[in-house]
Order: sequence, then C-alpha cells, then structure tokens
Amino acid sequence: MFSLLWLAPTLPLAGFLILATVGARLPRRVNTALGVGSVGLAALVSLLLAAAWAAAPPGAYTQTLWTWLHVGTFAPGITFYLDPLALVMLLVVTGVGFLIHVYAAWYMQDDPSIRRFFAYMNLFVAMMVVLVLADNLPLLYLGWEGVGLCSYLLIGFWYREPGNVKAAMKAFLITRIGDTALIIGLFLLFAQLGTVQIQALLAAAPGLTPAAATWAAALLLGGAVGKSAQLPLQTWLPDAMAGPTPVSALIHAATMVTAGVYLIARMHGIFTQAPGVMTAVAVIGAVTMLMAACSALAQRDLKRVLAYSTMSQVGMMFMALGVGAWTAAIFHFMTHAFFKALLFLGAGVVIHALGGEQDVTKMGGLRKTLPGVYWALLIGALSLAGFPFVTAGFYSKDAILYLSWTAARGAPWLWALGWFTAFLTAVYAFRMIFLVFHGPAVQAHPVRDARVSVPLGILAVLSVIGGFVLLPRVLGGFAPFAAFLRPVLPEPPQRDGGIFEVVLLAASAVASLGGIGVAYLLFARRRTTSPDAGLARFWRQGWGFDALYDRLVVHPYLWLAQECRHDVVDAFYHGLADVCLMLNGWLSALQNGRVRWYAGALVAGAVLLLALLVWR
Amino acid sequence: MILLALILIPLLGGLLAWWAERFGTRATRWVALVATVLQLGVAAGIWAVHPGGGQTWWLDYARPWIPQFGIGLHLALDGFSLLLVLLTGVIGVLSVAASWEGITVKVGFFHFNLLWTLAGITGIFLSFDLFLFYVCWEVMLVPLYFLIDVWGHEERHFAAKKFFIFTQTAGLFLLLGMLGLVLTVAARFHVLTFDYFTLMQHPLGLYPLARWLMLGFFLAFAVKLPAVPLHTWLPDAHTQAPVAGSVDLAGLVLKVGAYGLMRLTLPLFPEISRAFAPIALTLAVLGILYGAVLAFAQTDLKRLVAYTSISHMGFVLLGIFSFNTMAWLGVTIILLAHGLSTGALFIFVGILNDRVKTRDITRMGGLWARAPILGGLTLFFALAALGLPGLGTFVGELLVLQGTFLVQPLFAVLASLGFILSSIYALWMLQRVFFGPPAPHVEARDVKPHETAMLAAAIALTLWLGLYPQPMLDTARAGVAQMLSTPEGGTP
Amino acid sequence: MNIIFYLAAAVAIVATLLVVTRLNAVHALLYLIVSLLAVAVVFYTLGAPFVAALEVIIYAGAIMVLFVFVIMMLNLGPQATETERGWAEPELWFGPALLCGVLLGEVIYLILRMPTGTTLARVGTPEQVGVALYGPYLLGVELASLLLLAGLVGAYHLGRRAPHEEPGGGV
Amino acid sequence: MATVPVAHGLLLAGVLFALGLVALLGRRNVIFMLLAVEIMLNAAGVAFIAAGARWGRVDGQVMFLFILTMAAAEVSVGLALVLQFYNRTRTLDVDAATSMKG
Repeated sequence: MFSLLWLAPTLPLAGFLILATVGARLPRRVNTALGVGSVGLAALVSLLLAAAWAAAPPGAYTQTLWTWLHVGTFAPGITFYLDPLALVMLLVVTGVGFLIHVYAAWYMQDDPSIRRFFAYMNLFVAMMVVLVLADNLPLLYLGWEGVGLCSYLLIGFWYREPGNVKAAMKAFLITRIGDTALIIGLFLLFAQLGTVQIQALLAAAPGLTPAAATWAAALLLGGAVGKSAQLPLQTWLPDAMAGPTPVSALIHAATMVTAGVYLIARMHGIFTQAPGVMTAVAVIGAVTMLMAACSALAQRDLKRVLAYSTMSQVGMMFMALGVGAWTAAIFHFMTHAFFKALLFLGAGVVIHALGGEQDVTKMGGLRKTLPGVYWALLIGALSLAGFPFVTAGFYSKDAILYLSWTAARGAPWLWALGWFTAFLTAVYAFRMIFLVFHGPAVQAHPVRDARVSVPLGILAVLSVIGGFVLLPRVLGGFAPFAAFLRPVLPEPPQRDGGIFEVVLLAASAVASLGGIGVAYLLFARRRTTSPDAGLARFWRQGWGFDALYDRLVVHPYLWLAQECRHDVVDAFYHGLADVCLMLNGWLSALQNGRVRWYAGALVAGAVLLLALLVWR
Repeated sequence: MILLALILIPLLGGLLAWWAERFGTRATRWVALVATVLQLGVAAGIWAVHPGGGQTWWLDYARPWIPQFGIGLHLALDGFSLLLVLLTGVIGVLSVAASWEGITVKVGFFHFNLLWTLAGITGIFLSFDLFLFYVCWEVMLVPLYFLIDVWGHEERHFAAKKFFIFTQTAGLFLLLGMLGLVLTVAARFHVLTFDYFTLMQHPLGLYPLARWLMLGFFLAFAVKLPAVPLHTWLPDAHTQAPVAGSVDLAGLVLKVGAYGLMRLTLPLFPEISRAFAPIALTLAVLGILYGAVLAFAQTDLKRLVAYTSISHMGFVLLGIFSFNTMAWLGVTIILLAHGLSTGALFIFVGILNDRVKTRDITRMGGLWARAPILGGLTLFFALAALGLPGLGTFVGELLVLQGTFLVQPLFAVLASLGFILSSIYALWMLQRVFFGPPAPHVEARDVKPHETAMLAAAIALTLWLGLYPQPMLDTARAGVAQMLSTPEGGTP
Repeated sequence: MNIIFYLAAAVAIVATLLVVTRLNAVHALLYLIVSLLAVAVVFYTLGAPFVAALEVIIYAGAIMVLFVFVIMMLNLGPQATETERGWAEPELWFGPALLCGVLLGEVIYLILRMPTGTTLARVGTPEQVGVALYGPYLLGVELASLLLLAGLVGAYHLGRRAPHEEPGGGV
Repeated sequence: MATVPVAHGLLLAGVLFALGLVALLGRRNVIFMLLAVEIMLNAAGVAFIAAGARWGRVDGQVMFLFILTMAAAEVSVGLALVLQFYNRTRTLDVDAATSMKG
C-alpha cells in the first residue's frame, strides 16, 4: 500500500503536464475536471496512506524512484520519506488543496485562462508534496523553489495588471533571499556532516561543533523566515494578495507559508544544537506575531486583514518552535490551515458577491444576503479568535501559549506577548465579521453553488472538531495527535502544570472573549473606522518596512545598475582604443605621401646611423 | 579514425553546402542539416556503444604531421570531451534549424562558415597536440568573424572587429604560451614536442618562467570564457551576431574557454594555478555579480541574455579553480545546460525579433496574451537561467557551489548571491516582455511548428540534465579525475 | 697621373654642382655628361680602363640619350624653366643642404679616420674582369639580366599610354 | 706610376654623392630627381672602383658593372613612370603625387 506513495506528487504533476501541453485542445470542462480531479486523486492516495498507517504503522517508509545525482557522498535521490510528520503535512496539503480546487472550479469559472490556472495550481500541489515528502535537502529545496515559482506565477496570474506582476516579483525575490540562505545552509551541513539525507543529518547533528550548528541553524532559519513571511522578510505577503482568492487560501495561508514551520520542525535536531538560534526563532515569531496583529487591525482590504492575520499566526507557530514545542506548532499549523482556508474562501465569496469590492469599510449587513457564508466565516473567525472550548483554534493556540511559559525555553514575557496577540486577534477577527456582516446592508448578489458550500462546510466542520485531537491535561489530556507525532517530534521538557495550567487556560479564554467583546463595542455598536493618519496609517502600511527596504536596498540597487549600465569596464577598452587611434593619427601624419619627405627621412636615418659610428 | 571523421564531417559538409547553393538554398540548408545531424549521430553512437567502466581514454588517433618540430596529428577522446562534442552536435543542429528562415543572403557562404566554426570547435575538443589545438582555434574564429560581420545586425562591423581583436589577442597569448612551454621543455628536458601527453610527463613545476606561461594560457581562455574584466567583447558580439551566431557563441565558443582552462591551463601548471586560485576566484565572483547586475540594467534583449552568460560563466570559473571533482563535474553540467538554455534563449530572442521587429524591451509588453506558447517556452528557459531546481543549470551550480564550499566557503557564499541577482534579471525580463498590458502596435503570431520542435528538444534535454544528470556525470567522471590528478592529487 | 686624377675630380665636382643648380633640364643634362666623362677619366687614373670605357659608352651615351628623349617628349619650353625658378626657393634648399652637409661631414670624418692606403695603378685588364664576371659572379650576371628584362617589360608597360585612361585621373 | 691615396677617391665619391643627395631632396622636378639618382649611383661606382684599386682586385669593377646594369633598368622604368606621371597630372612636380598619404 505504501508503494503508492509516488503517486501523491505524480498525480498533480501529471495534471500539470497534461494541462500545459495538450490542454489547449481540450474543452474547458475537461480542463477543470483534470485540474480538480488530479488533486482529488492525490488526496485519495493520501487518505489511503493514512488508513494504511493507522492499520499498521511502519515507523517510516522510504521510497527511492531514482538517483538524482551521485558525486562521492553527495548523493541526493528522488526519494520520498513518509513519517508521521510528513503524513500530517501530506493530508493537510492534499486535503485542503482538494477542497480549494473544488472551490476554485466555481471561483474561476468565467476566467478565460482557467487552464493556465489549474496547471499552476496542480504544479503547486505537486511541488508542495515533494517538499513535505523529501528525503534529502536538495530535493526539499526543489520543492521549496517549486512552490515559490508557483506562488510567483499565481500572484501574477492576472498579468495584464502591472501591479500584480510587481507583487509577484516582490514575493519571489524576497523569498529567494531566504532560499539562498537555505541553500548555503545545505552546503554547510554537507561540508560538516558529509551527507544531505535529512535523517542522516539529524542523526549526526549532535556531532556538530557549536559554531557550525549555530551557522547551519541560522541559515535554515533564514530560509524559513523568507518562505513564512516573518521578520525581516515579511513584506511580500500582503502584496501577494493580488492573486486570485483560492491562491491566497491555498498558498498564502494554508500550505506554502507554513513551509518554514515544517522546515524547522523537520530539522529540529539541528536547531536543538543551537540554543541561540532557538531563541532567535522565538523572538522573531513573537515580534512578527504582535506587529502583524496590529497591522491586521488597521487594514481596510479584506484580504489584507487575512494576510496579516496569517503572518501573525505563523509567527505564533515560530514562537512555539522557538521554545521547542514542535508538536504544538504543527498542531496549530493544521488548525490554522483549516480555519484560514475557510476564512479566505468565505472572503472570496463575499468579494465575488460584491462585484470585486475588497474594502471592509464599504461592506455591511451581508448576513441577510449570504447567510451560509456568514456562518462559515463566523465559525472561521471564532476559531481564529480562539473561542473557548468549542473551536480548534482555541486548543492549538492554548497549547502554544501554555508551553511558551512552562517549557524549559519558555518565558513569561513570551507568554505575555502571545496572550496580547491572542486578544488582538479576537479583536480584528470580529472587527471583520461585524464590519462585513452587520450594520447597514449593501447591495450584493446571493451565491448558491455546491462547489462553494461543500468545501466551506467541510472546512467549517474541521475548524471546529480539528482541535479535539490534542486536549490539555486539565481537560482530560486526550492527545492522539501528540502520540502520533512523538516518534518524530519530541515533547519539550516542561515544568509541571497543575493548577497553573488551569490559570493559563482561563487567561486564554479571557483574551478571546475579551477581544470579541471589545470588537463588539468598537465595531458592531459604533462602526469605528480607523483614521488614515498616525499610528493606524503606520500599522496599515506594515510598520513602514516597504519604505525602509525601498530606501535601503531597492533604490541603491537600481542606482548601481543604472550607473553600470554601459559596462564601466568597457570604458577602459574604449580608452585603449582611443589611445591607439591617437598614436595612429600621429604616425599617419608622417605618412604624408611626399617622396622627398620620405627621402629626407631616409637621409636623416643615415645621418643618425653614421653618427653612431662616429661616436663609437 | 572515427575521431577524424567527427572533424571532417562538418569540414566537408561546409564545402559541400557552399557548393550546393547552385541547386538552390534549400539544398544548402539540407546539406548543412544532414552534416550536423550526422556529426551528432556519430558522437551519440560513440557514447552508445562505449562499454562504460573506468577507463579514461575512449579513443585515440595519432599520426605524425611535422615530425621535425614534434608536431603530430593527435586526436583523443575521453568522456568529458565526448559530452562537449555531443553538445556541439546538438547546438549545431539547433543553429542550422534556427537560421532556416532568418538567413536569406549568401546562404551557401553562411552555412560554410557555420559548419567550419563547428569543425574548429570539435577539433579543439579532440586535439591533444598543442599545435593542432591552435590551428583549430583559428579555424573556429575566422568563420565566426564572418558570421558576425556579414549577417549581423545594425552595428555588426564594430562588433565583429571587437570580437576579432579580443579573441585574436587571446590567441596570441595562447600561441606565446604554447611556444614558450614547448621551448622551455625542450631546453630543460631535451624533448621537442607539442604533444599534450608528452608535455604532461615533463612538468615545469615552479620553474620561474612557468608563471608567465601559465598566465598566457590563463588569459587566452579567460577572454574566451569570458571572465570579468576581459568580457566586453561578448555583449557586442552576442548582440550583433545573427541568431545562429549567438547560439554558437553562447552555446559553444564560451565552452572552449572553460575547456581550455580545464584541459590545458590547470593540468599543465598545477602548482602555479593553485597559487593563482584566489585571484581567479575573485574574478569569478565578480563576474557572477557584475554580469547579473548588468543584465538587469540592459534594455536590449540580446544584450541582457549576453550578460547572463557572463554571470553563468563566473560559476564555471569558480568551479574550475576550486580544484575538486565535485565542482568540476558541476562545471561540466553547467557547460552543457548553459549551452542549451542560453542557446534556446537566443533562439527565442530571434523569434521575438522576427515578430515584433525590435529587441528593445521597453517597447514590448503583454506578449503573453498574443503568444502564450512562446511565453511558456521562454518562461522555462528564464527559469533555467535563474537556477530553478530540476533544470540543468541548477544541478551544475549546486555541484559547483557545494564543491567550492568544501574548500573556499567564503567565495561560495558570495557566489550564492548570484541566485538572488539572477532571479531579478530573469523575472524582470519576463515582466517586461510578457506581462503587463499588451503593447500597442505589436503584431505577434505565436511560434511555428519547427520553432516549437527546436525549443521542445532543448527543454527535454534541459530537464534530463536537471532531473537525471547521472549518465553525464558518470561519463565525465574519469576524464575529470584524470585532469585533476596532479602531482599533489586533487581533493576528492 | 696624380694631377690628372685631381683635375678630373675637380671637373666632375664642378660639373655636378652645375647639374644640381641648373634650371633648364637640357643644360643640366649636358653638365651631367661632362661630369660623367670626368668620372670616366678618374676611373682610368684609378687603373680601370674597361670601366672607364663603359662609363663613356653606356652612361654618358645610352642612358643620357634616354633622358634627352624623354625631355623632348615632354616638350618642356621656356615656361618650364620659369616654373623651375619658382620652385627653387632658398628655404627649400636649406634643410636638405644642411642634412647632406652633416652626412658629408660624417663620411669625410670616417674616411679620414680609417687606415689609409694607396691605389694601385693597374688592377685589372678587361680580360680579368670578364673572367671574374663569368666565374664567381655568374649568378649576379644572371640576376642582372633578369633585372634588365624586368626593366624592359616594366618600361614598356608603363610607357604605353592606356587608351581608356583619362589624363589627370590621379596616380 | 704615381698613385692616388684611396681616401681621395672615396672623398670624391662622398662629395658627388652628397651633391646628388642635395639635388634629390631639394628639387621638385621629377626629371631632376632622376638625374640626382644617377649622380648618386655614379658616386657609389666611384667608391667601388677606388676600393677595388686599393686592394688590386677586379671585384670593384664587377660591382660597377652591376650598378651600371641597375642604373639602366632604373632609368628606363623611372623615365616611363615620369611619362605616365606627366600624362596624368600634367606637371612634373613630385609634390603633386600625394595620393599615398596615410
């Protein structure tokens, strides 16, 4: 049964190939069916694998298709490695991916380039699966770059708009900076440990010198930071919302953006050797989480609210990784994939219903026209805000908050930042709900389609029940998720909870409920709009990072390119040529065509030669 | 004997193609195509029937030529040379196909020059006598000069002269170095010979003059490669050459520089080259970054592609002067992959120029709407240029950088910045040409079938190199190891 | 005999000086013939009677006749003399004269510095010259004949007025 | 028979040569330049004869014969050139021939 593993990436890849080559000759319906179906089959394969795993866990399963290249001990293969962590990722990627594909079949139904859309989407799923199943770092890098490429192509999908293409370029380039750090990390790890196989690296990691471990972990972190839009490489994510909404849901919320989390969790053996970098991970996560939450609060564009929210939630996962709470991070990744995909898909319906309007301040009262979407988004927002005891978001967030204090690497101030972020999260989530669905009603087209309601429904259910797989100890400690992942991801050493756990649990609940309450007061009762100045403006523009990078990096580079444009080195050769021409001018002036002049020169030469004889 | 055939096929094919012009240009084109396909077929045949295994020299052919001076007609073939000969065959076919419609004047003479250039290049890859090497070097250059000067674009005369002056000066350095080497060896060991293997058995070591001889050998090939700051002939030549000329230049002529460094400069002067490595590595990193920055700054599409070549050849130089097998195998892959992908990019520019009658990217835009297939194909090669994993260039650069990192981590890290800069220019090019609102007054048909076929072949080969380069690596390994096996022994 | 040498030498120098300074080409030619005849005498005094005879016959005779023919063909009249006067400006002469003066000074210095000797009165009969010519110098003779042939062909080719050429078409 | 010091013969040759040279450089008329060339060739002949007489060998005379031959060839070609030159430029001014200017 596990030998079917190779189908998981191959099916979407085949979908891509068919769509890219012969798709032009096929009708739109067939193209759509191909695009959705290939991912659906991949999801089915994943489910089969999961069922097989549940029946008889093999520990880990490795499948080598062929040797990619082999030079000495540098021998990455096209090899897939399935373990519990990879399986969780695989299920989420293909499962959520399939739901989003179904939704996209509705969302993109009128787009003339639907074939191209599904080709890119299928390629993305294939690459993401390669990423999570990769057995060695070069193959992981292949998937890593592949998803980056698809992200680029899909952000710039509507290429006629120059702004979209610019956003796509920005996303690719900024993540590429991180990718370069990642590949240098790969070089370093091979140079130190003599292998690129991930499991072998993890096994050999304790043999690293502290300096090498720190460098390697820092470089890997660089890659993760770029892909997951964390400080200081976070600026691309809000602009990436230029892509179609299913893209935002799949790539920029559920899967690709969390690849950094996966990378760090996958390579945790290296990170545990580098405590300094672990702290850096936690701090980066915490700061990003807080800053992004503030920005989300000030956004007017519906999708940008969700983008900053994603950034903030991924920051929370990073904080979890930084304190060693690997399982909690992956848990939050999973629940986040459910509710954030749900939110994005719902937001897509809203935008569609309003004819492309994305400004939340111009929306309102939509719960009458779009009741189904209202409920779906409400569930999503509740889960995002961590509504106590019934939503998945509550349990995953609480696990992180709890460990951020009580884990050995945790600290009260990390918890405090997390708690405050959770509060802000509730505020902005319900600001969105209240502004969009309550208040005075605006004109909208109702949407009724199974391709919308089924994915939304499934995701809504998952957003609720997805949390009951890892309950805190005080609520019974039912934790099959942690048990499942334990062979791969160790539990962090932690202090004994006891009553303290109850207190923290209550605090989380308070943050969530308090945030919702504040949102109700501010936005449901009064419909406060943030002013376009001061702090709100600063937050809305993402804390001014774009302007800063423009000034520090982009403009100097453009200046440099402009200065060098005509190849400064060539000036030297042109100078050389000019000198030659000048000498030529002098010499050709001597060549004046007069016979007597030549004869005179001859005589002068004779005089000189004889003079030599005379003086000798 | 079969080695001689590899050179003679294009040589005679060229004459025949010229002569066949009296039966019409179609005859000429078909003769040229048959000759290149035949050469490719022979090379592929050698590869197919070779049993594999560890032996270094696959074939050897030696006849005396001018025995008084120790000059012989010595041809030999190892796996490394074979791969480059195969590349020559592929690029040859591509360049004949690429000029199928573009070249309309003096068709016979054009194909004569094209095939003789190919013959010269093949000869360089097979010659193991320095004198013969130099003869082939010249056979390559002169027809190329005509290709640029007669069939080039608007500033072709300038570009052709610049090309010729640079490469001829480089050839002069090569000649001086060769003669100096031969005479020094003759003076020290009383063996007057131009034979590569005999010279290899008489190492000069750290003999004082050897430093200058090595410099001569280095400069000659560094101009050809080209290494910054000796590169300025390349943008002009690439820009002004006809499509087939650009494809040849990028696909093959630059490879000759790398080949020369790997086959001659380093094995003949191992100690001095090692001492020289820091300078060469610095030049390599400079080339990678400088080429990428300048590529981004260009508005002429061909010039842009030309500067990307400079950037990529920086990786080649970096790998060569890292002195280890991994980097050298990476260089081999880069040579093959860059030949294909840059050659294809030039074909694409040619197609584009044919459609929109300009190479100025500020006057293009939104072409995707008009020519989606062309866009998709170009996207592929732009991605190959920026080093996307799974495509040939990446495998080469990965091995080069990893190999370099083992011995010179700092240079490898600096060179890795090229990944970032290369994505800037590649995406910028895509954006200016294909995305954005469609430019007005641009009528663009999509690709024709034979153009698709050419590019599809290049795509298939690039993917092969990117996903399963192992056959190439195995083929090249013994030869590369042999070149690296210096008195001190190469780093594994 | 000595006196004859010095006398002839003086005549040669004076006649040559006049050749150089004449404005009329025919006059210059006549003075040149005088100079050549004087040199022939010098040859005789130096013990080379055969060469003296050749000097008179070929140089003064044949070659000078060629000049005369050409001058006649060009049909230079009195206005040619006027043109020549216009060209003979002092500043035009100054540089060459100075240069040649220096050269002559150097030559004289070198000649006077070298170990001297005297000439022999009689060194070779025409017979001896002939033996030398057709003995060790045979190759030179052959080459000279070729040279003459080339001169003949060249002169014929150049002297022919090409029918399609226009006068004043540039050299 | 009394003899002449060889230096005197050579001096005569030198003076004649210098005079010819002055004429060659100073005059613009092609015919005069040819005449000057003749003077110089003749001077060279004098030097050969004097040197031959010094050593009592006939080689000097042989050399003079060669000079003579050469002079004949030179004059014939040179005069043909003069004619051609005059036909084309309608002048004998040698400075009119500057088309080889670099």
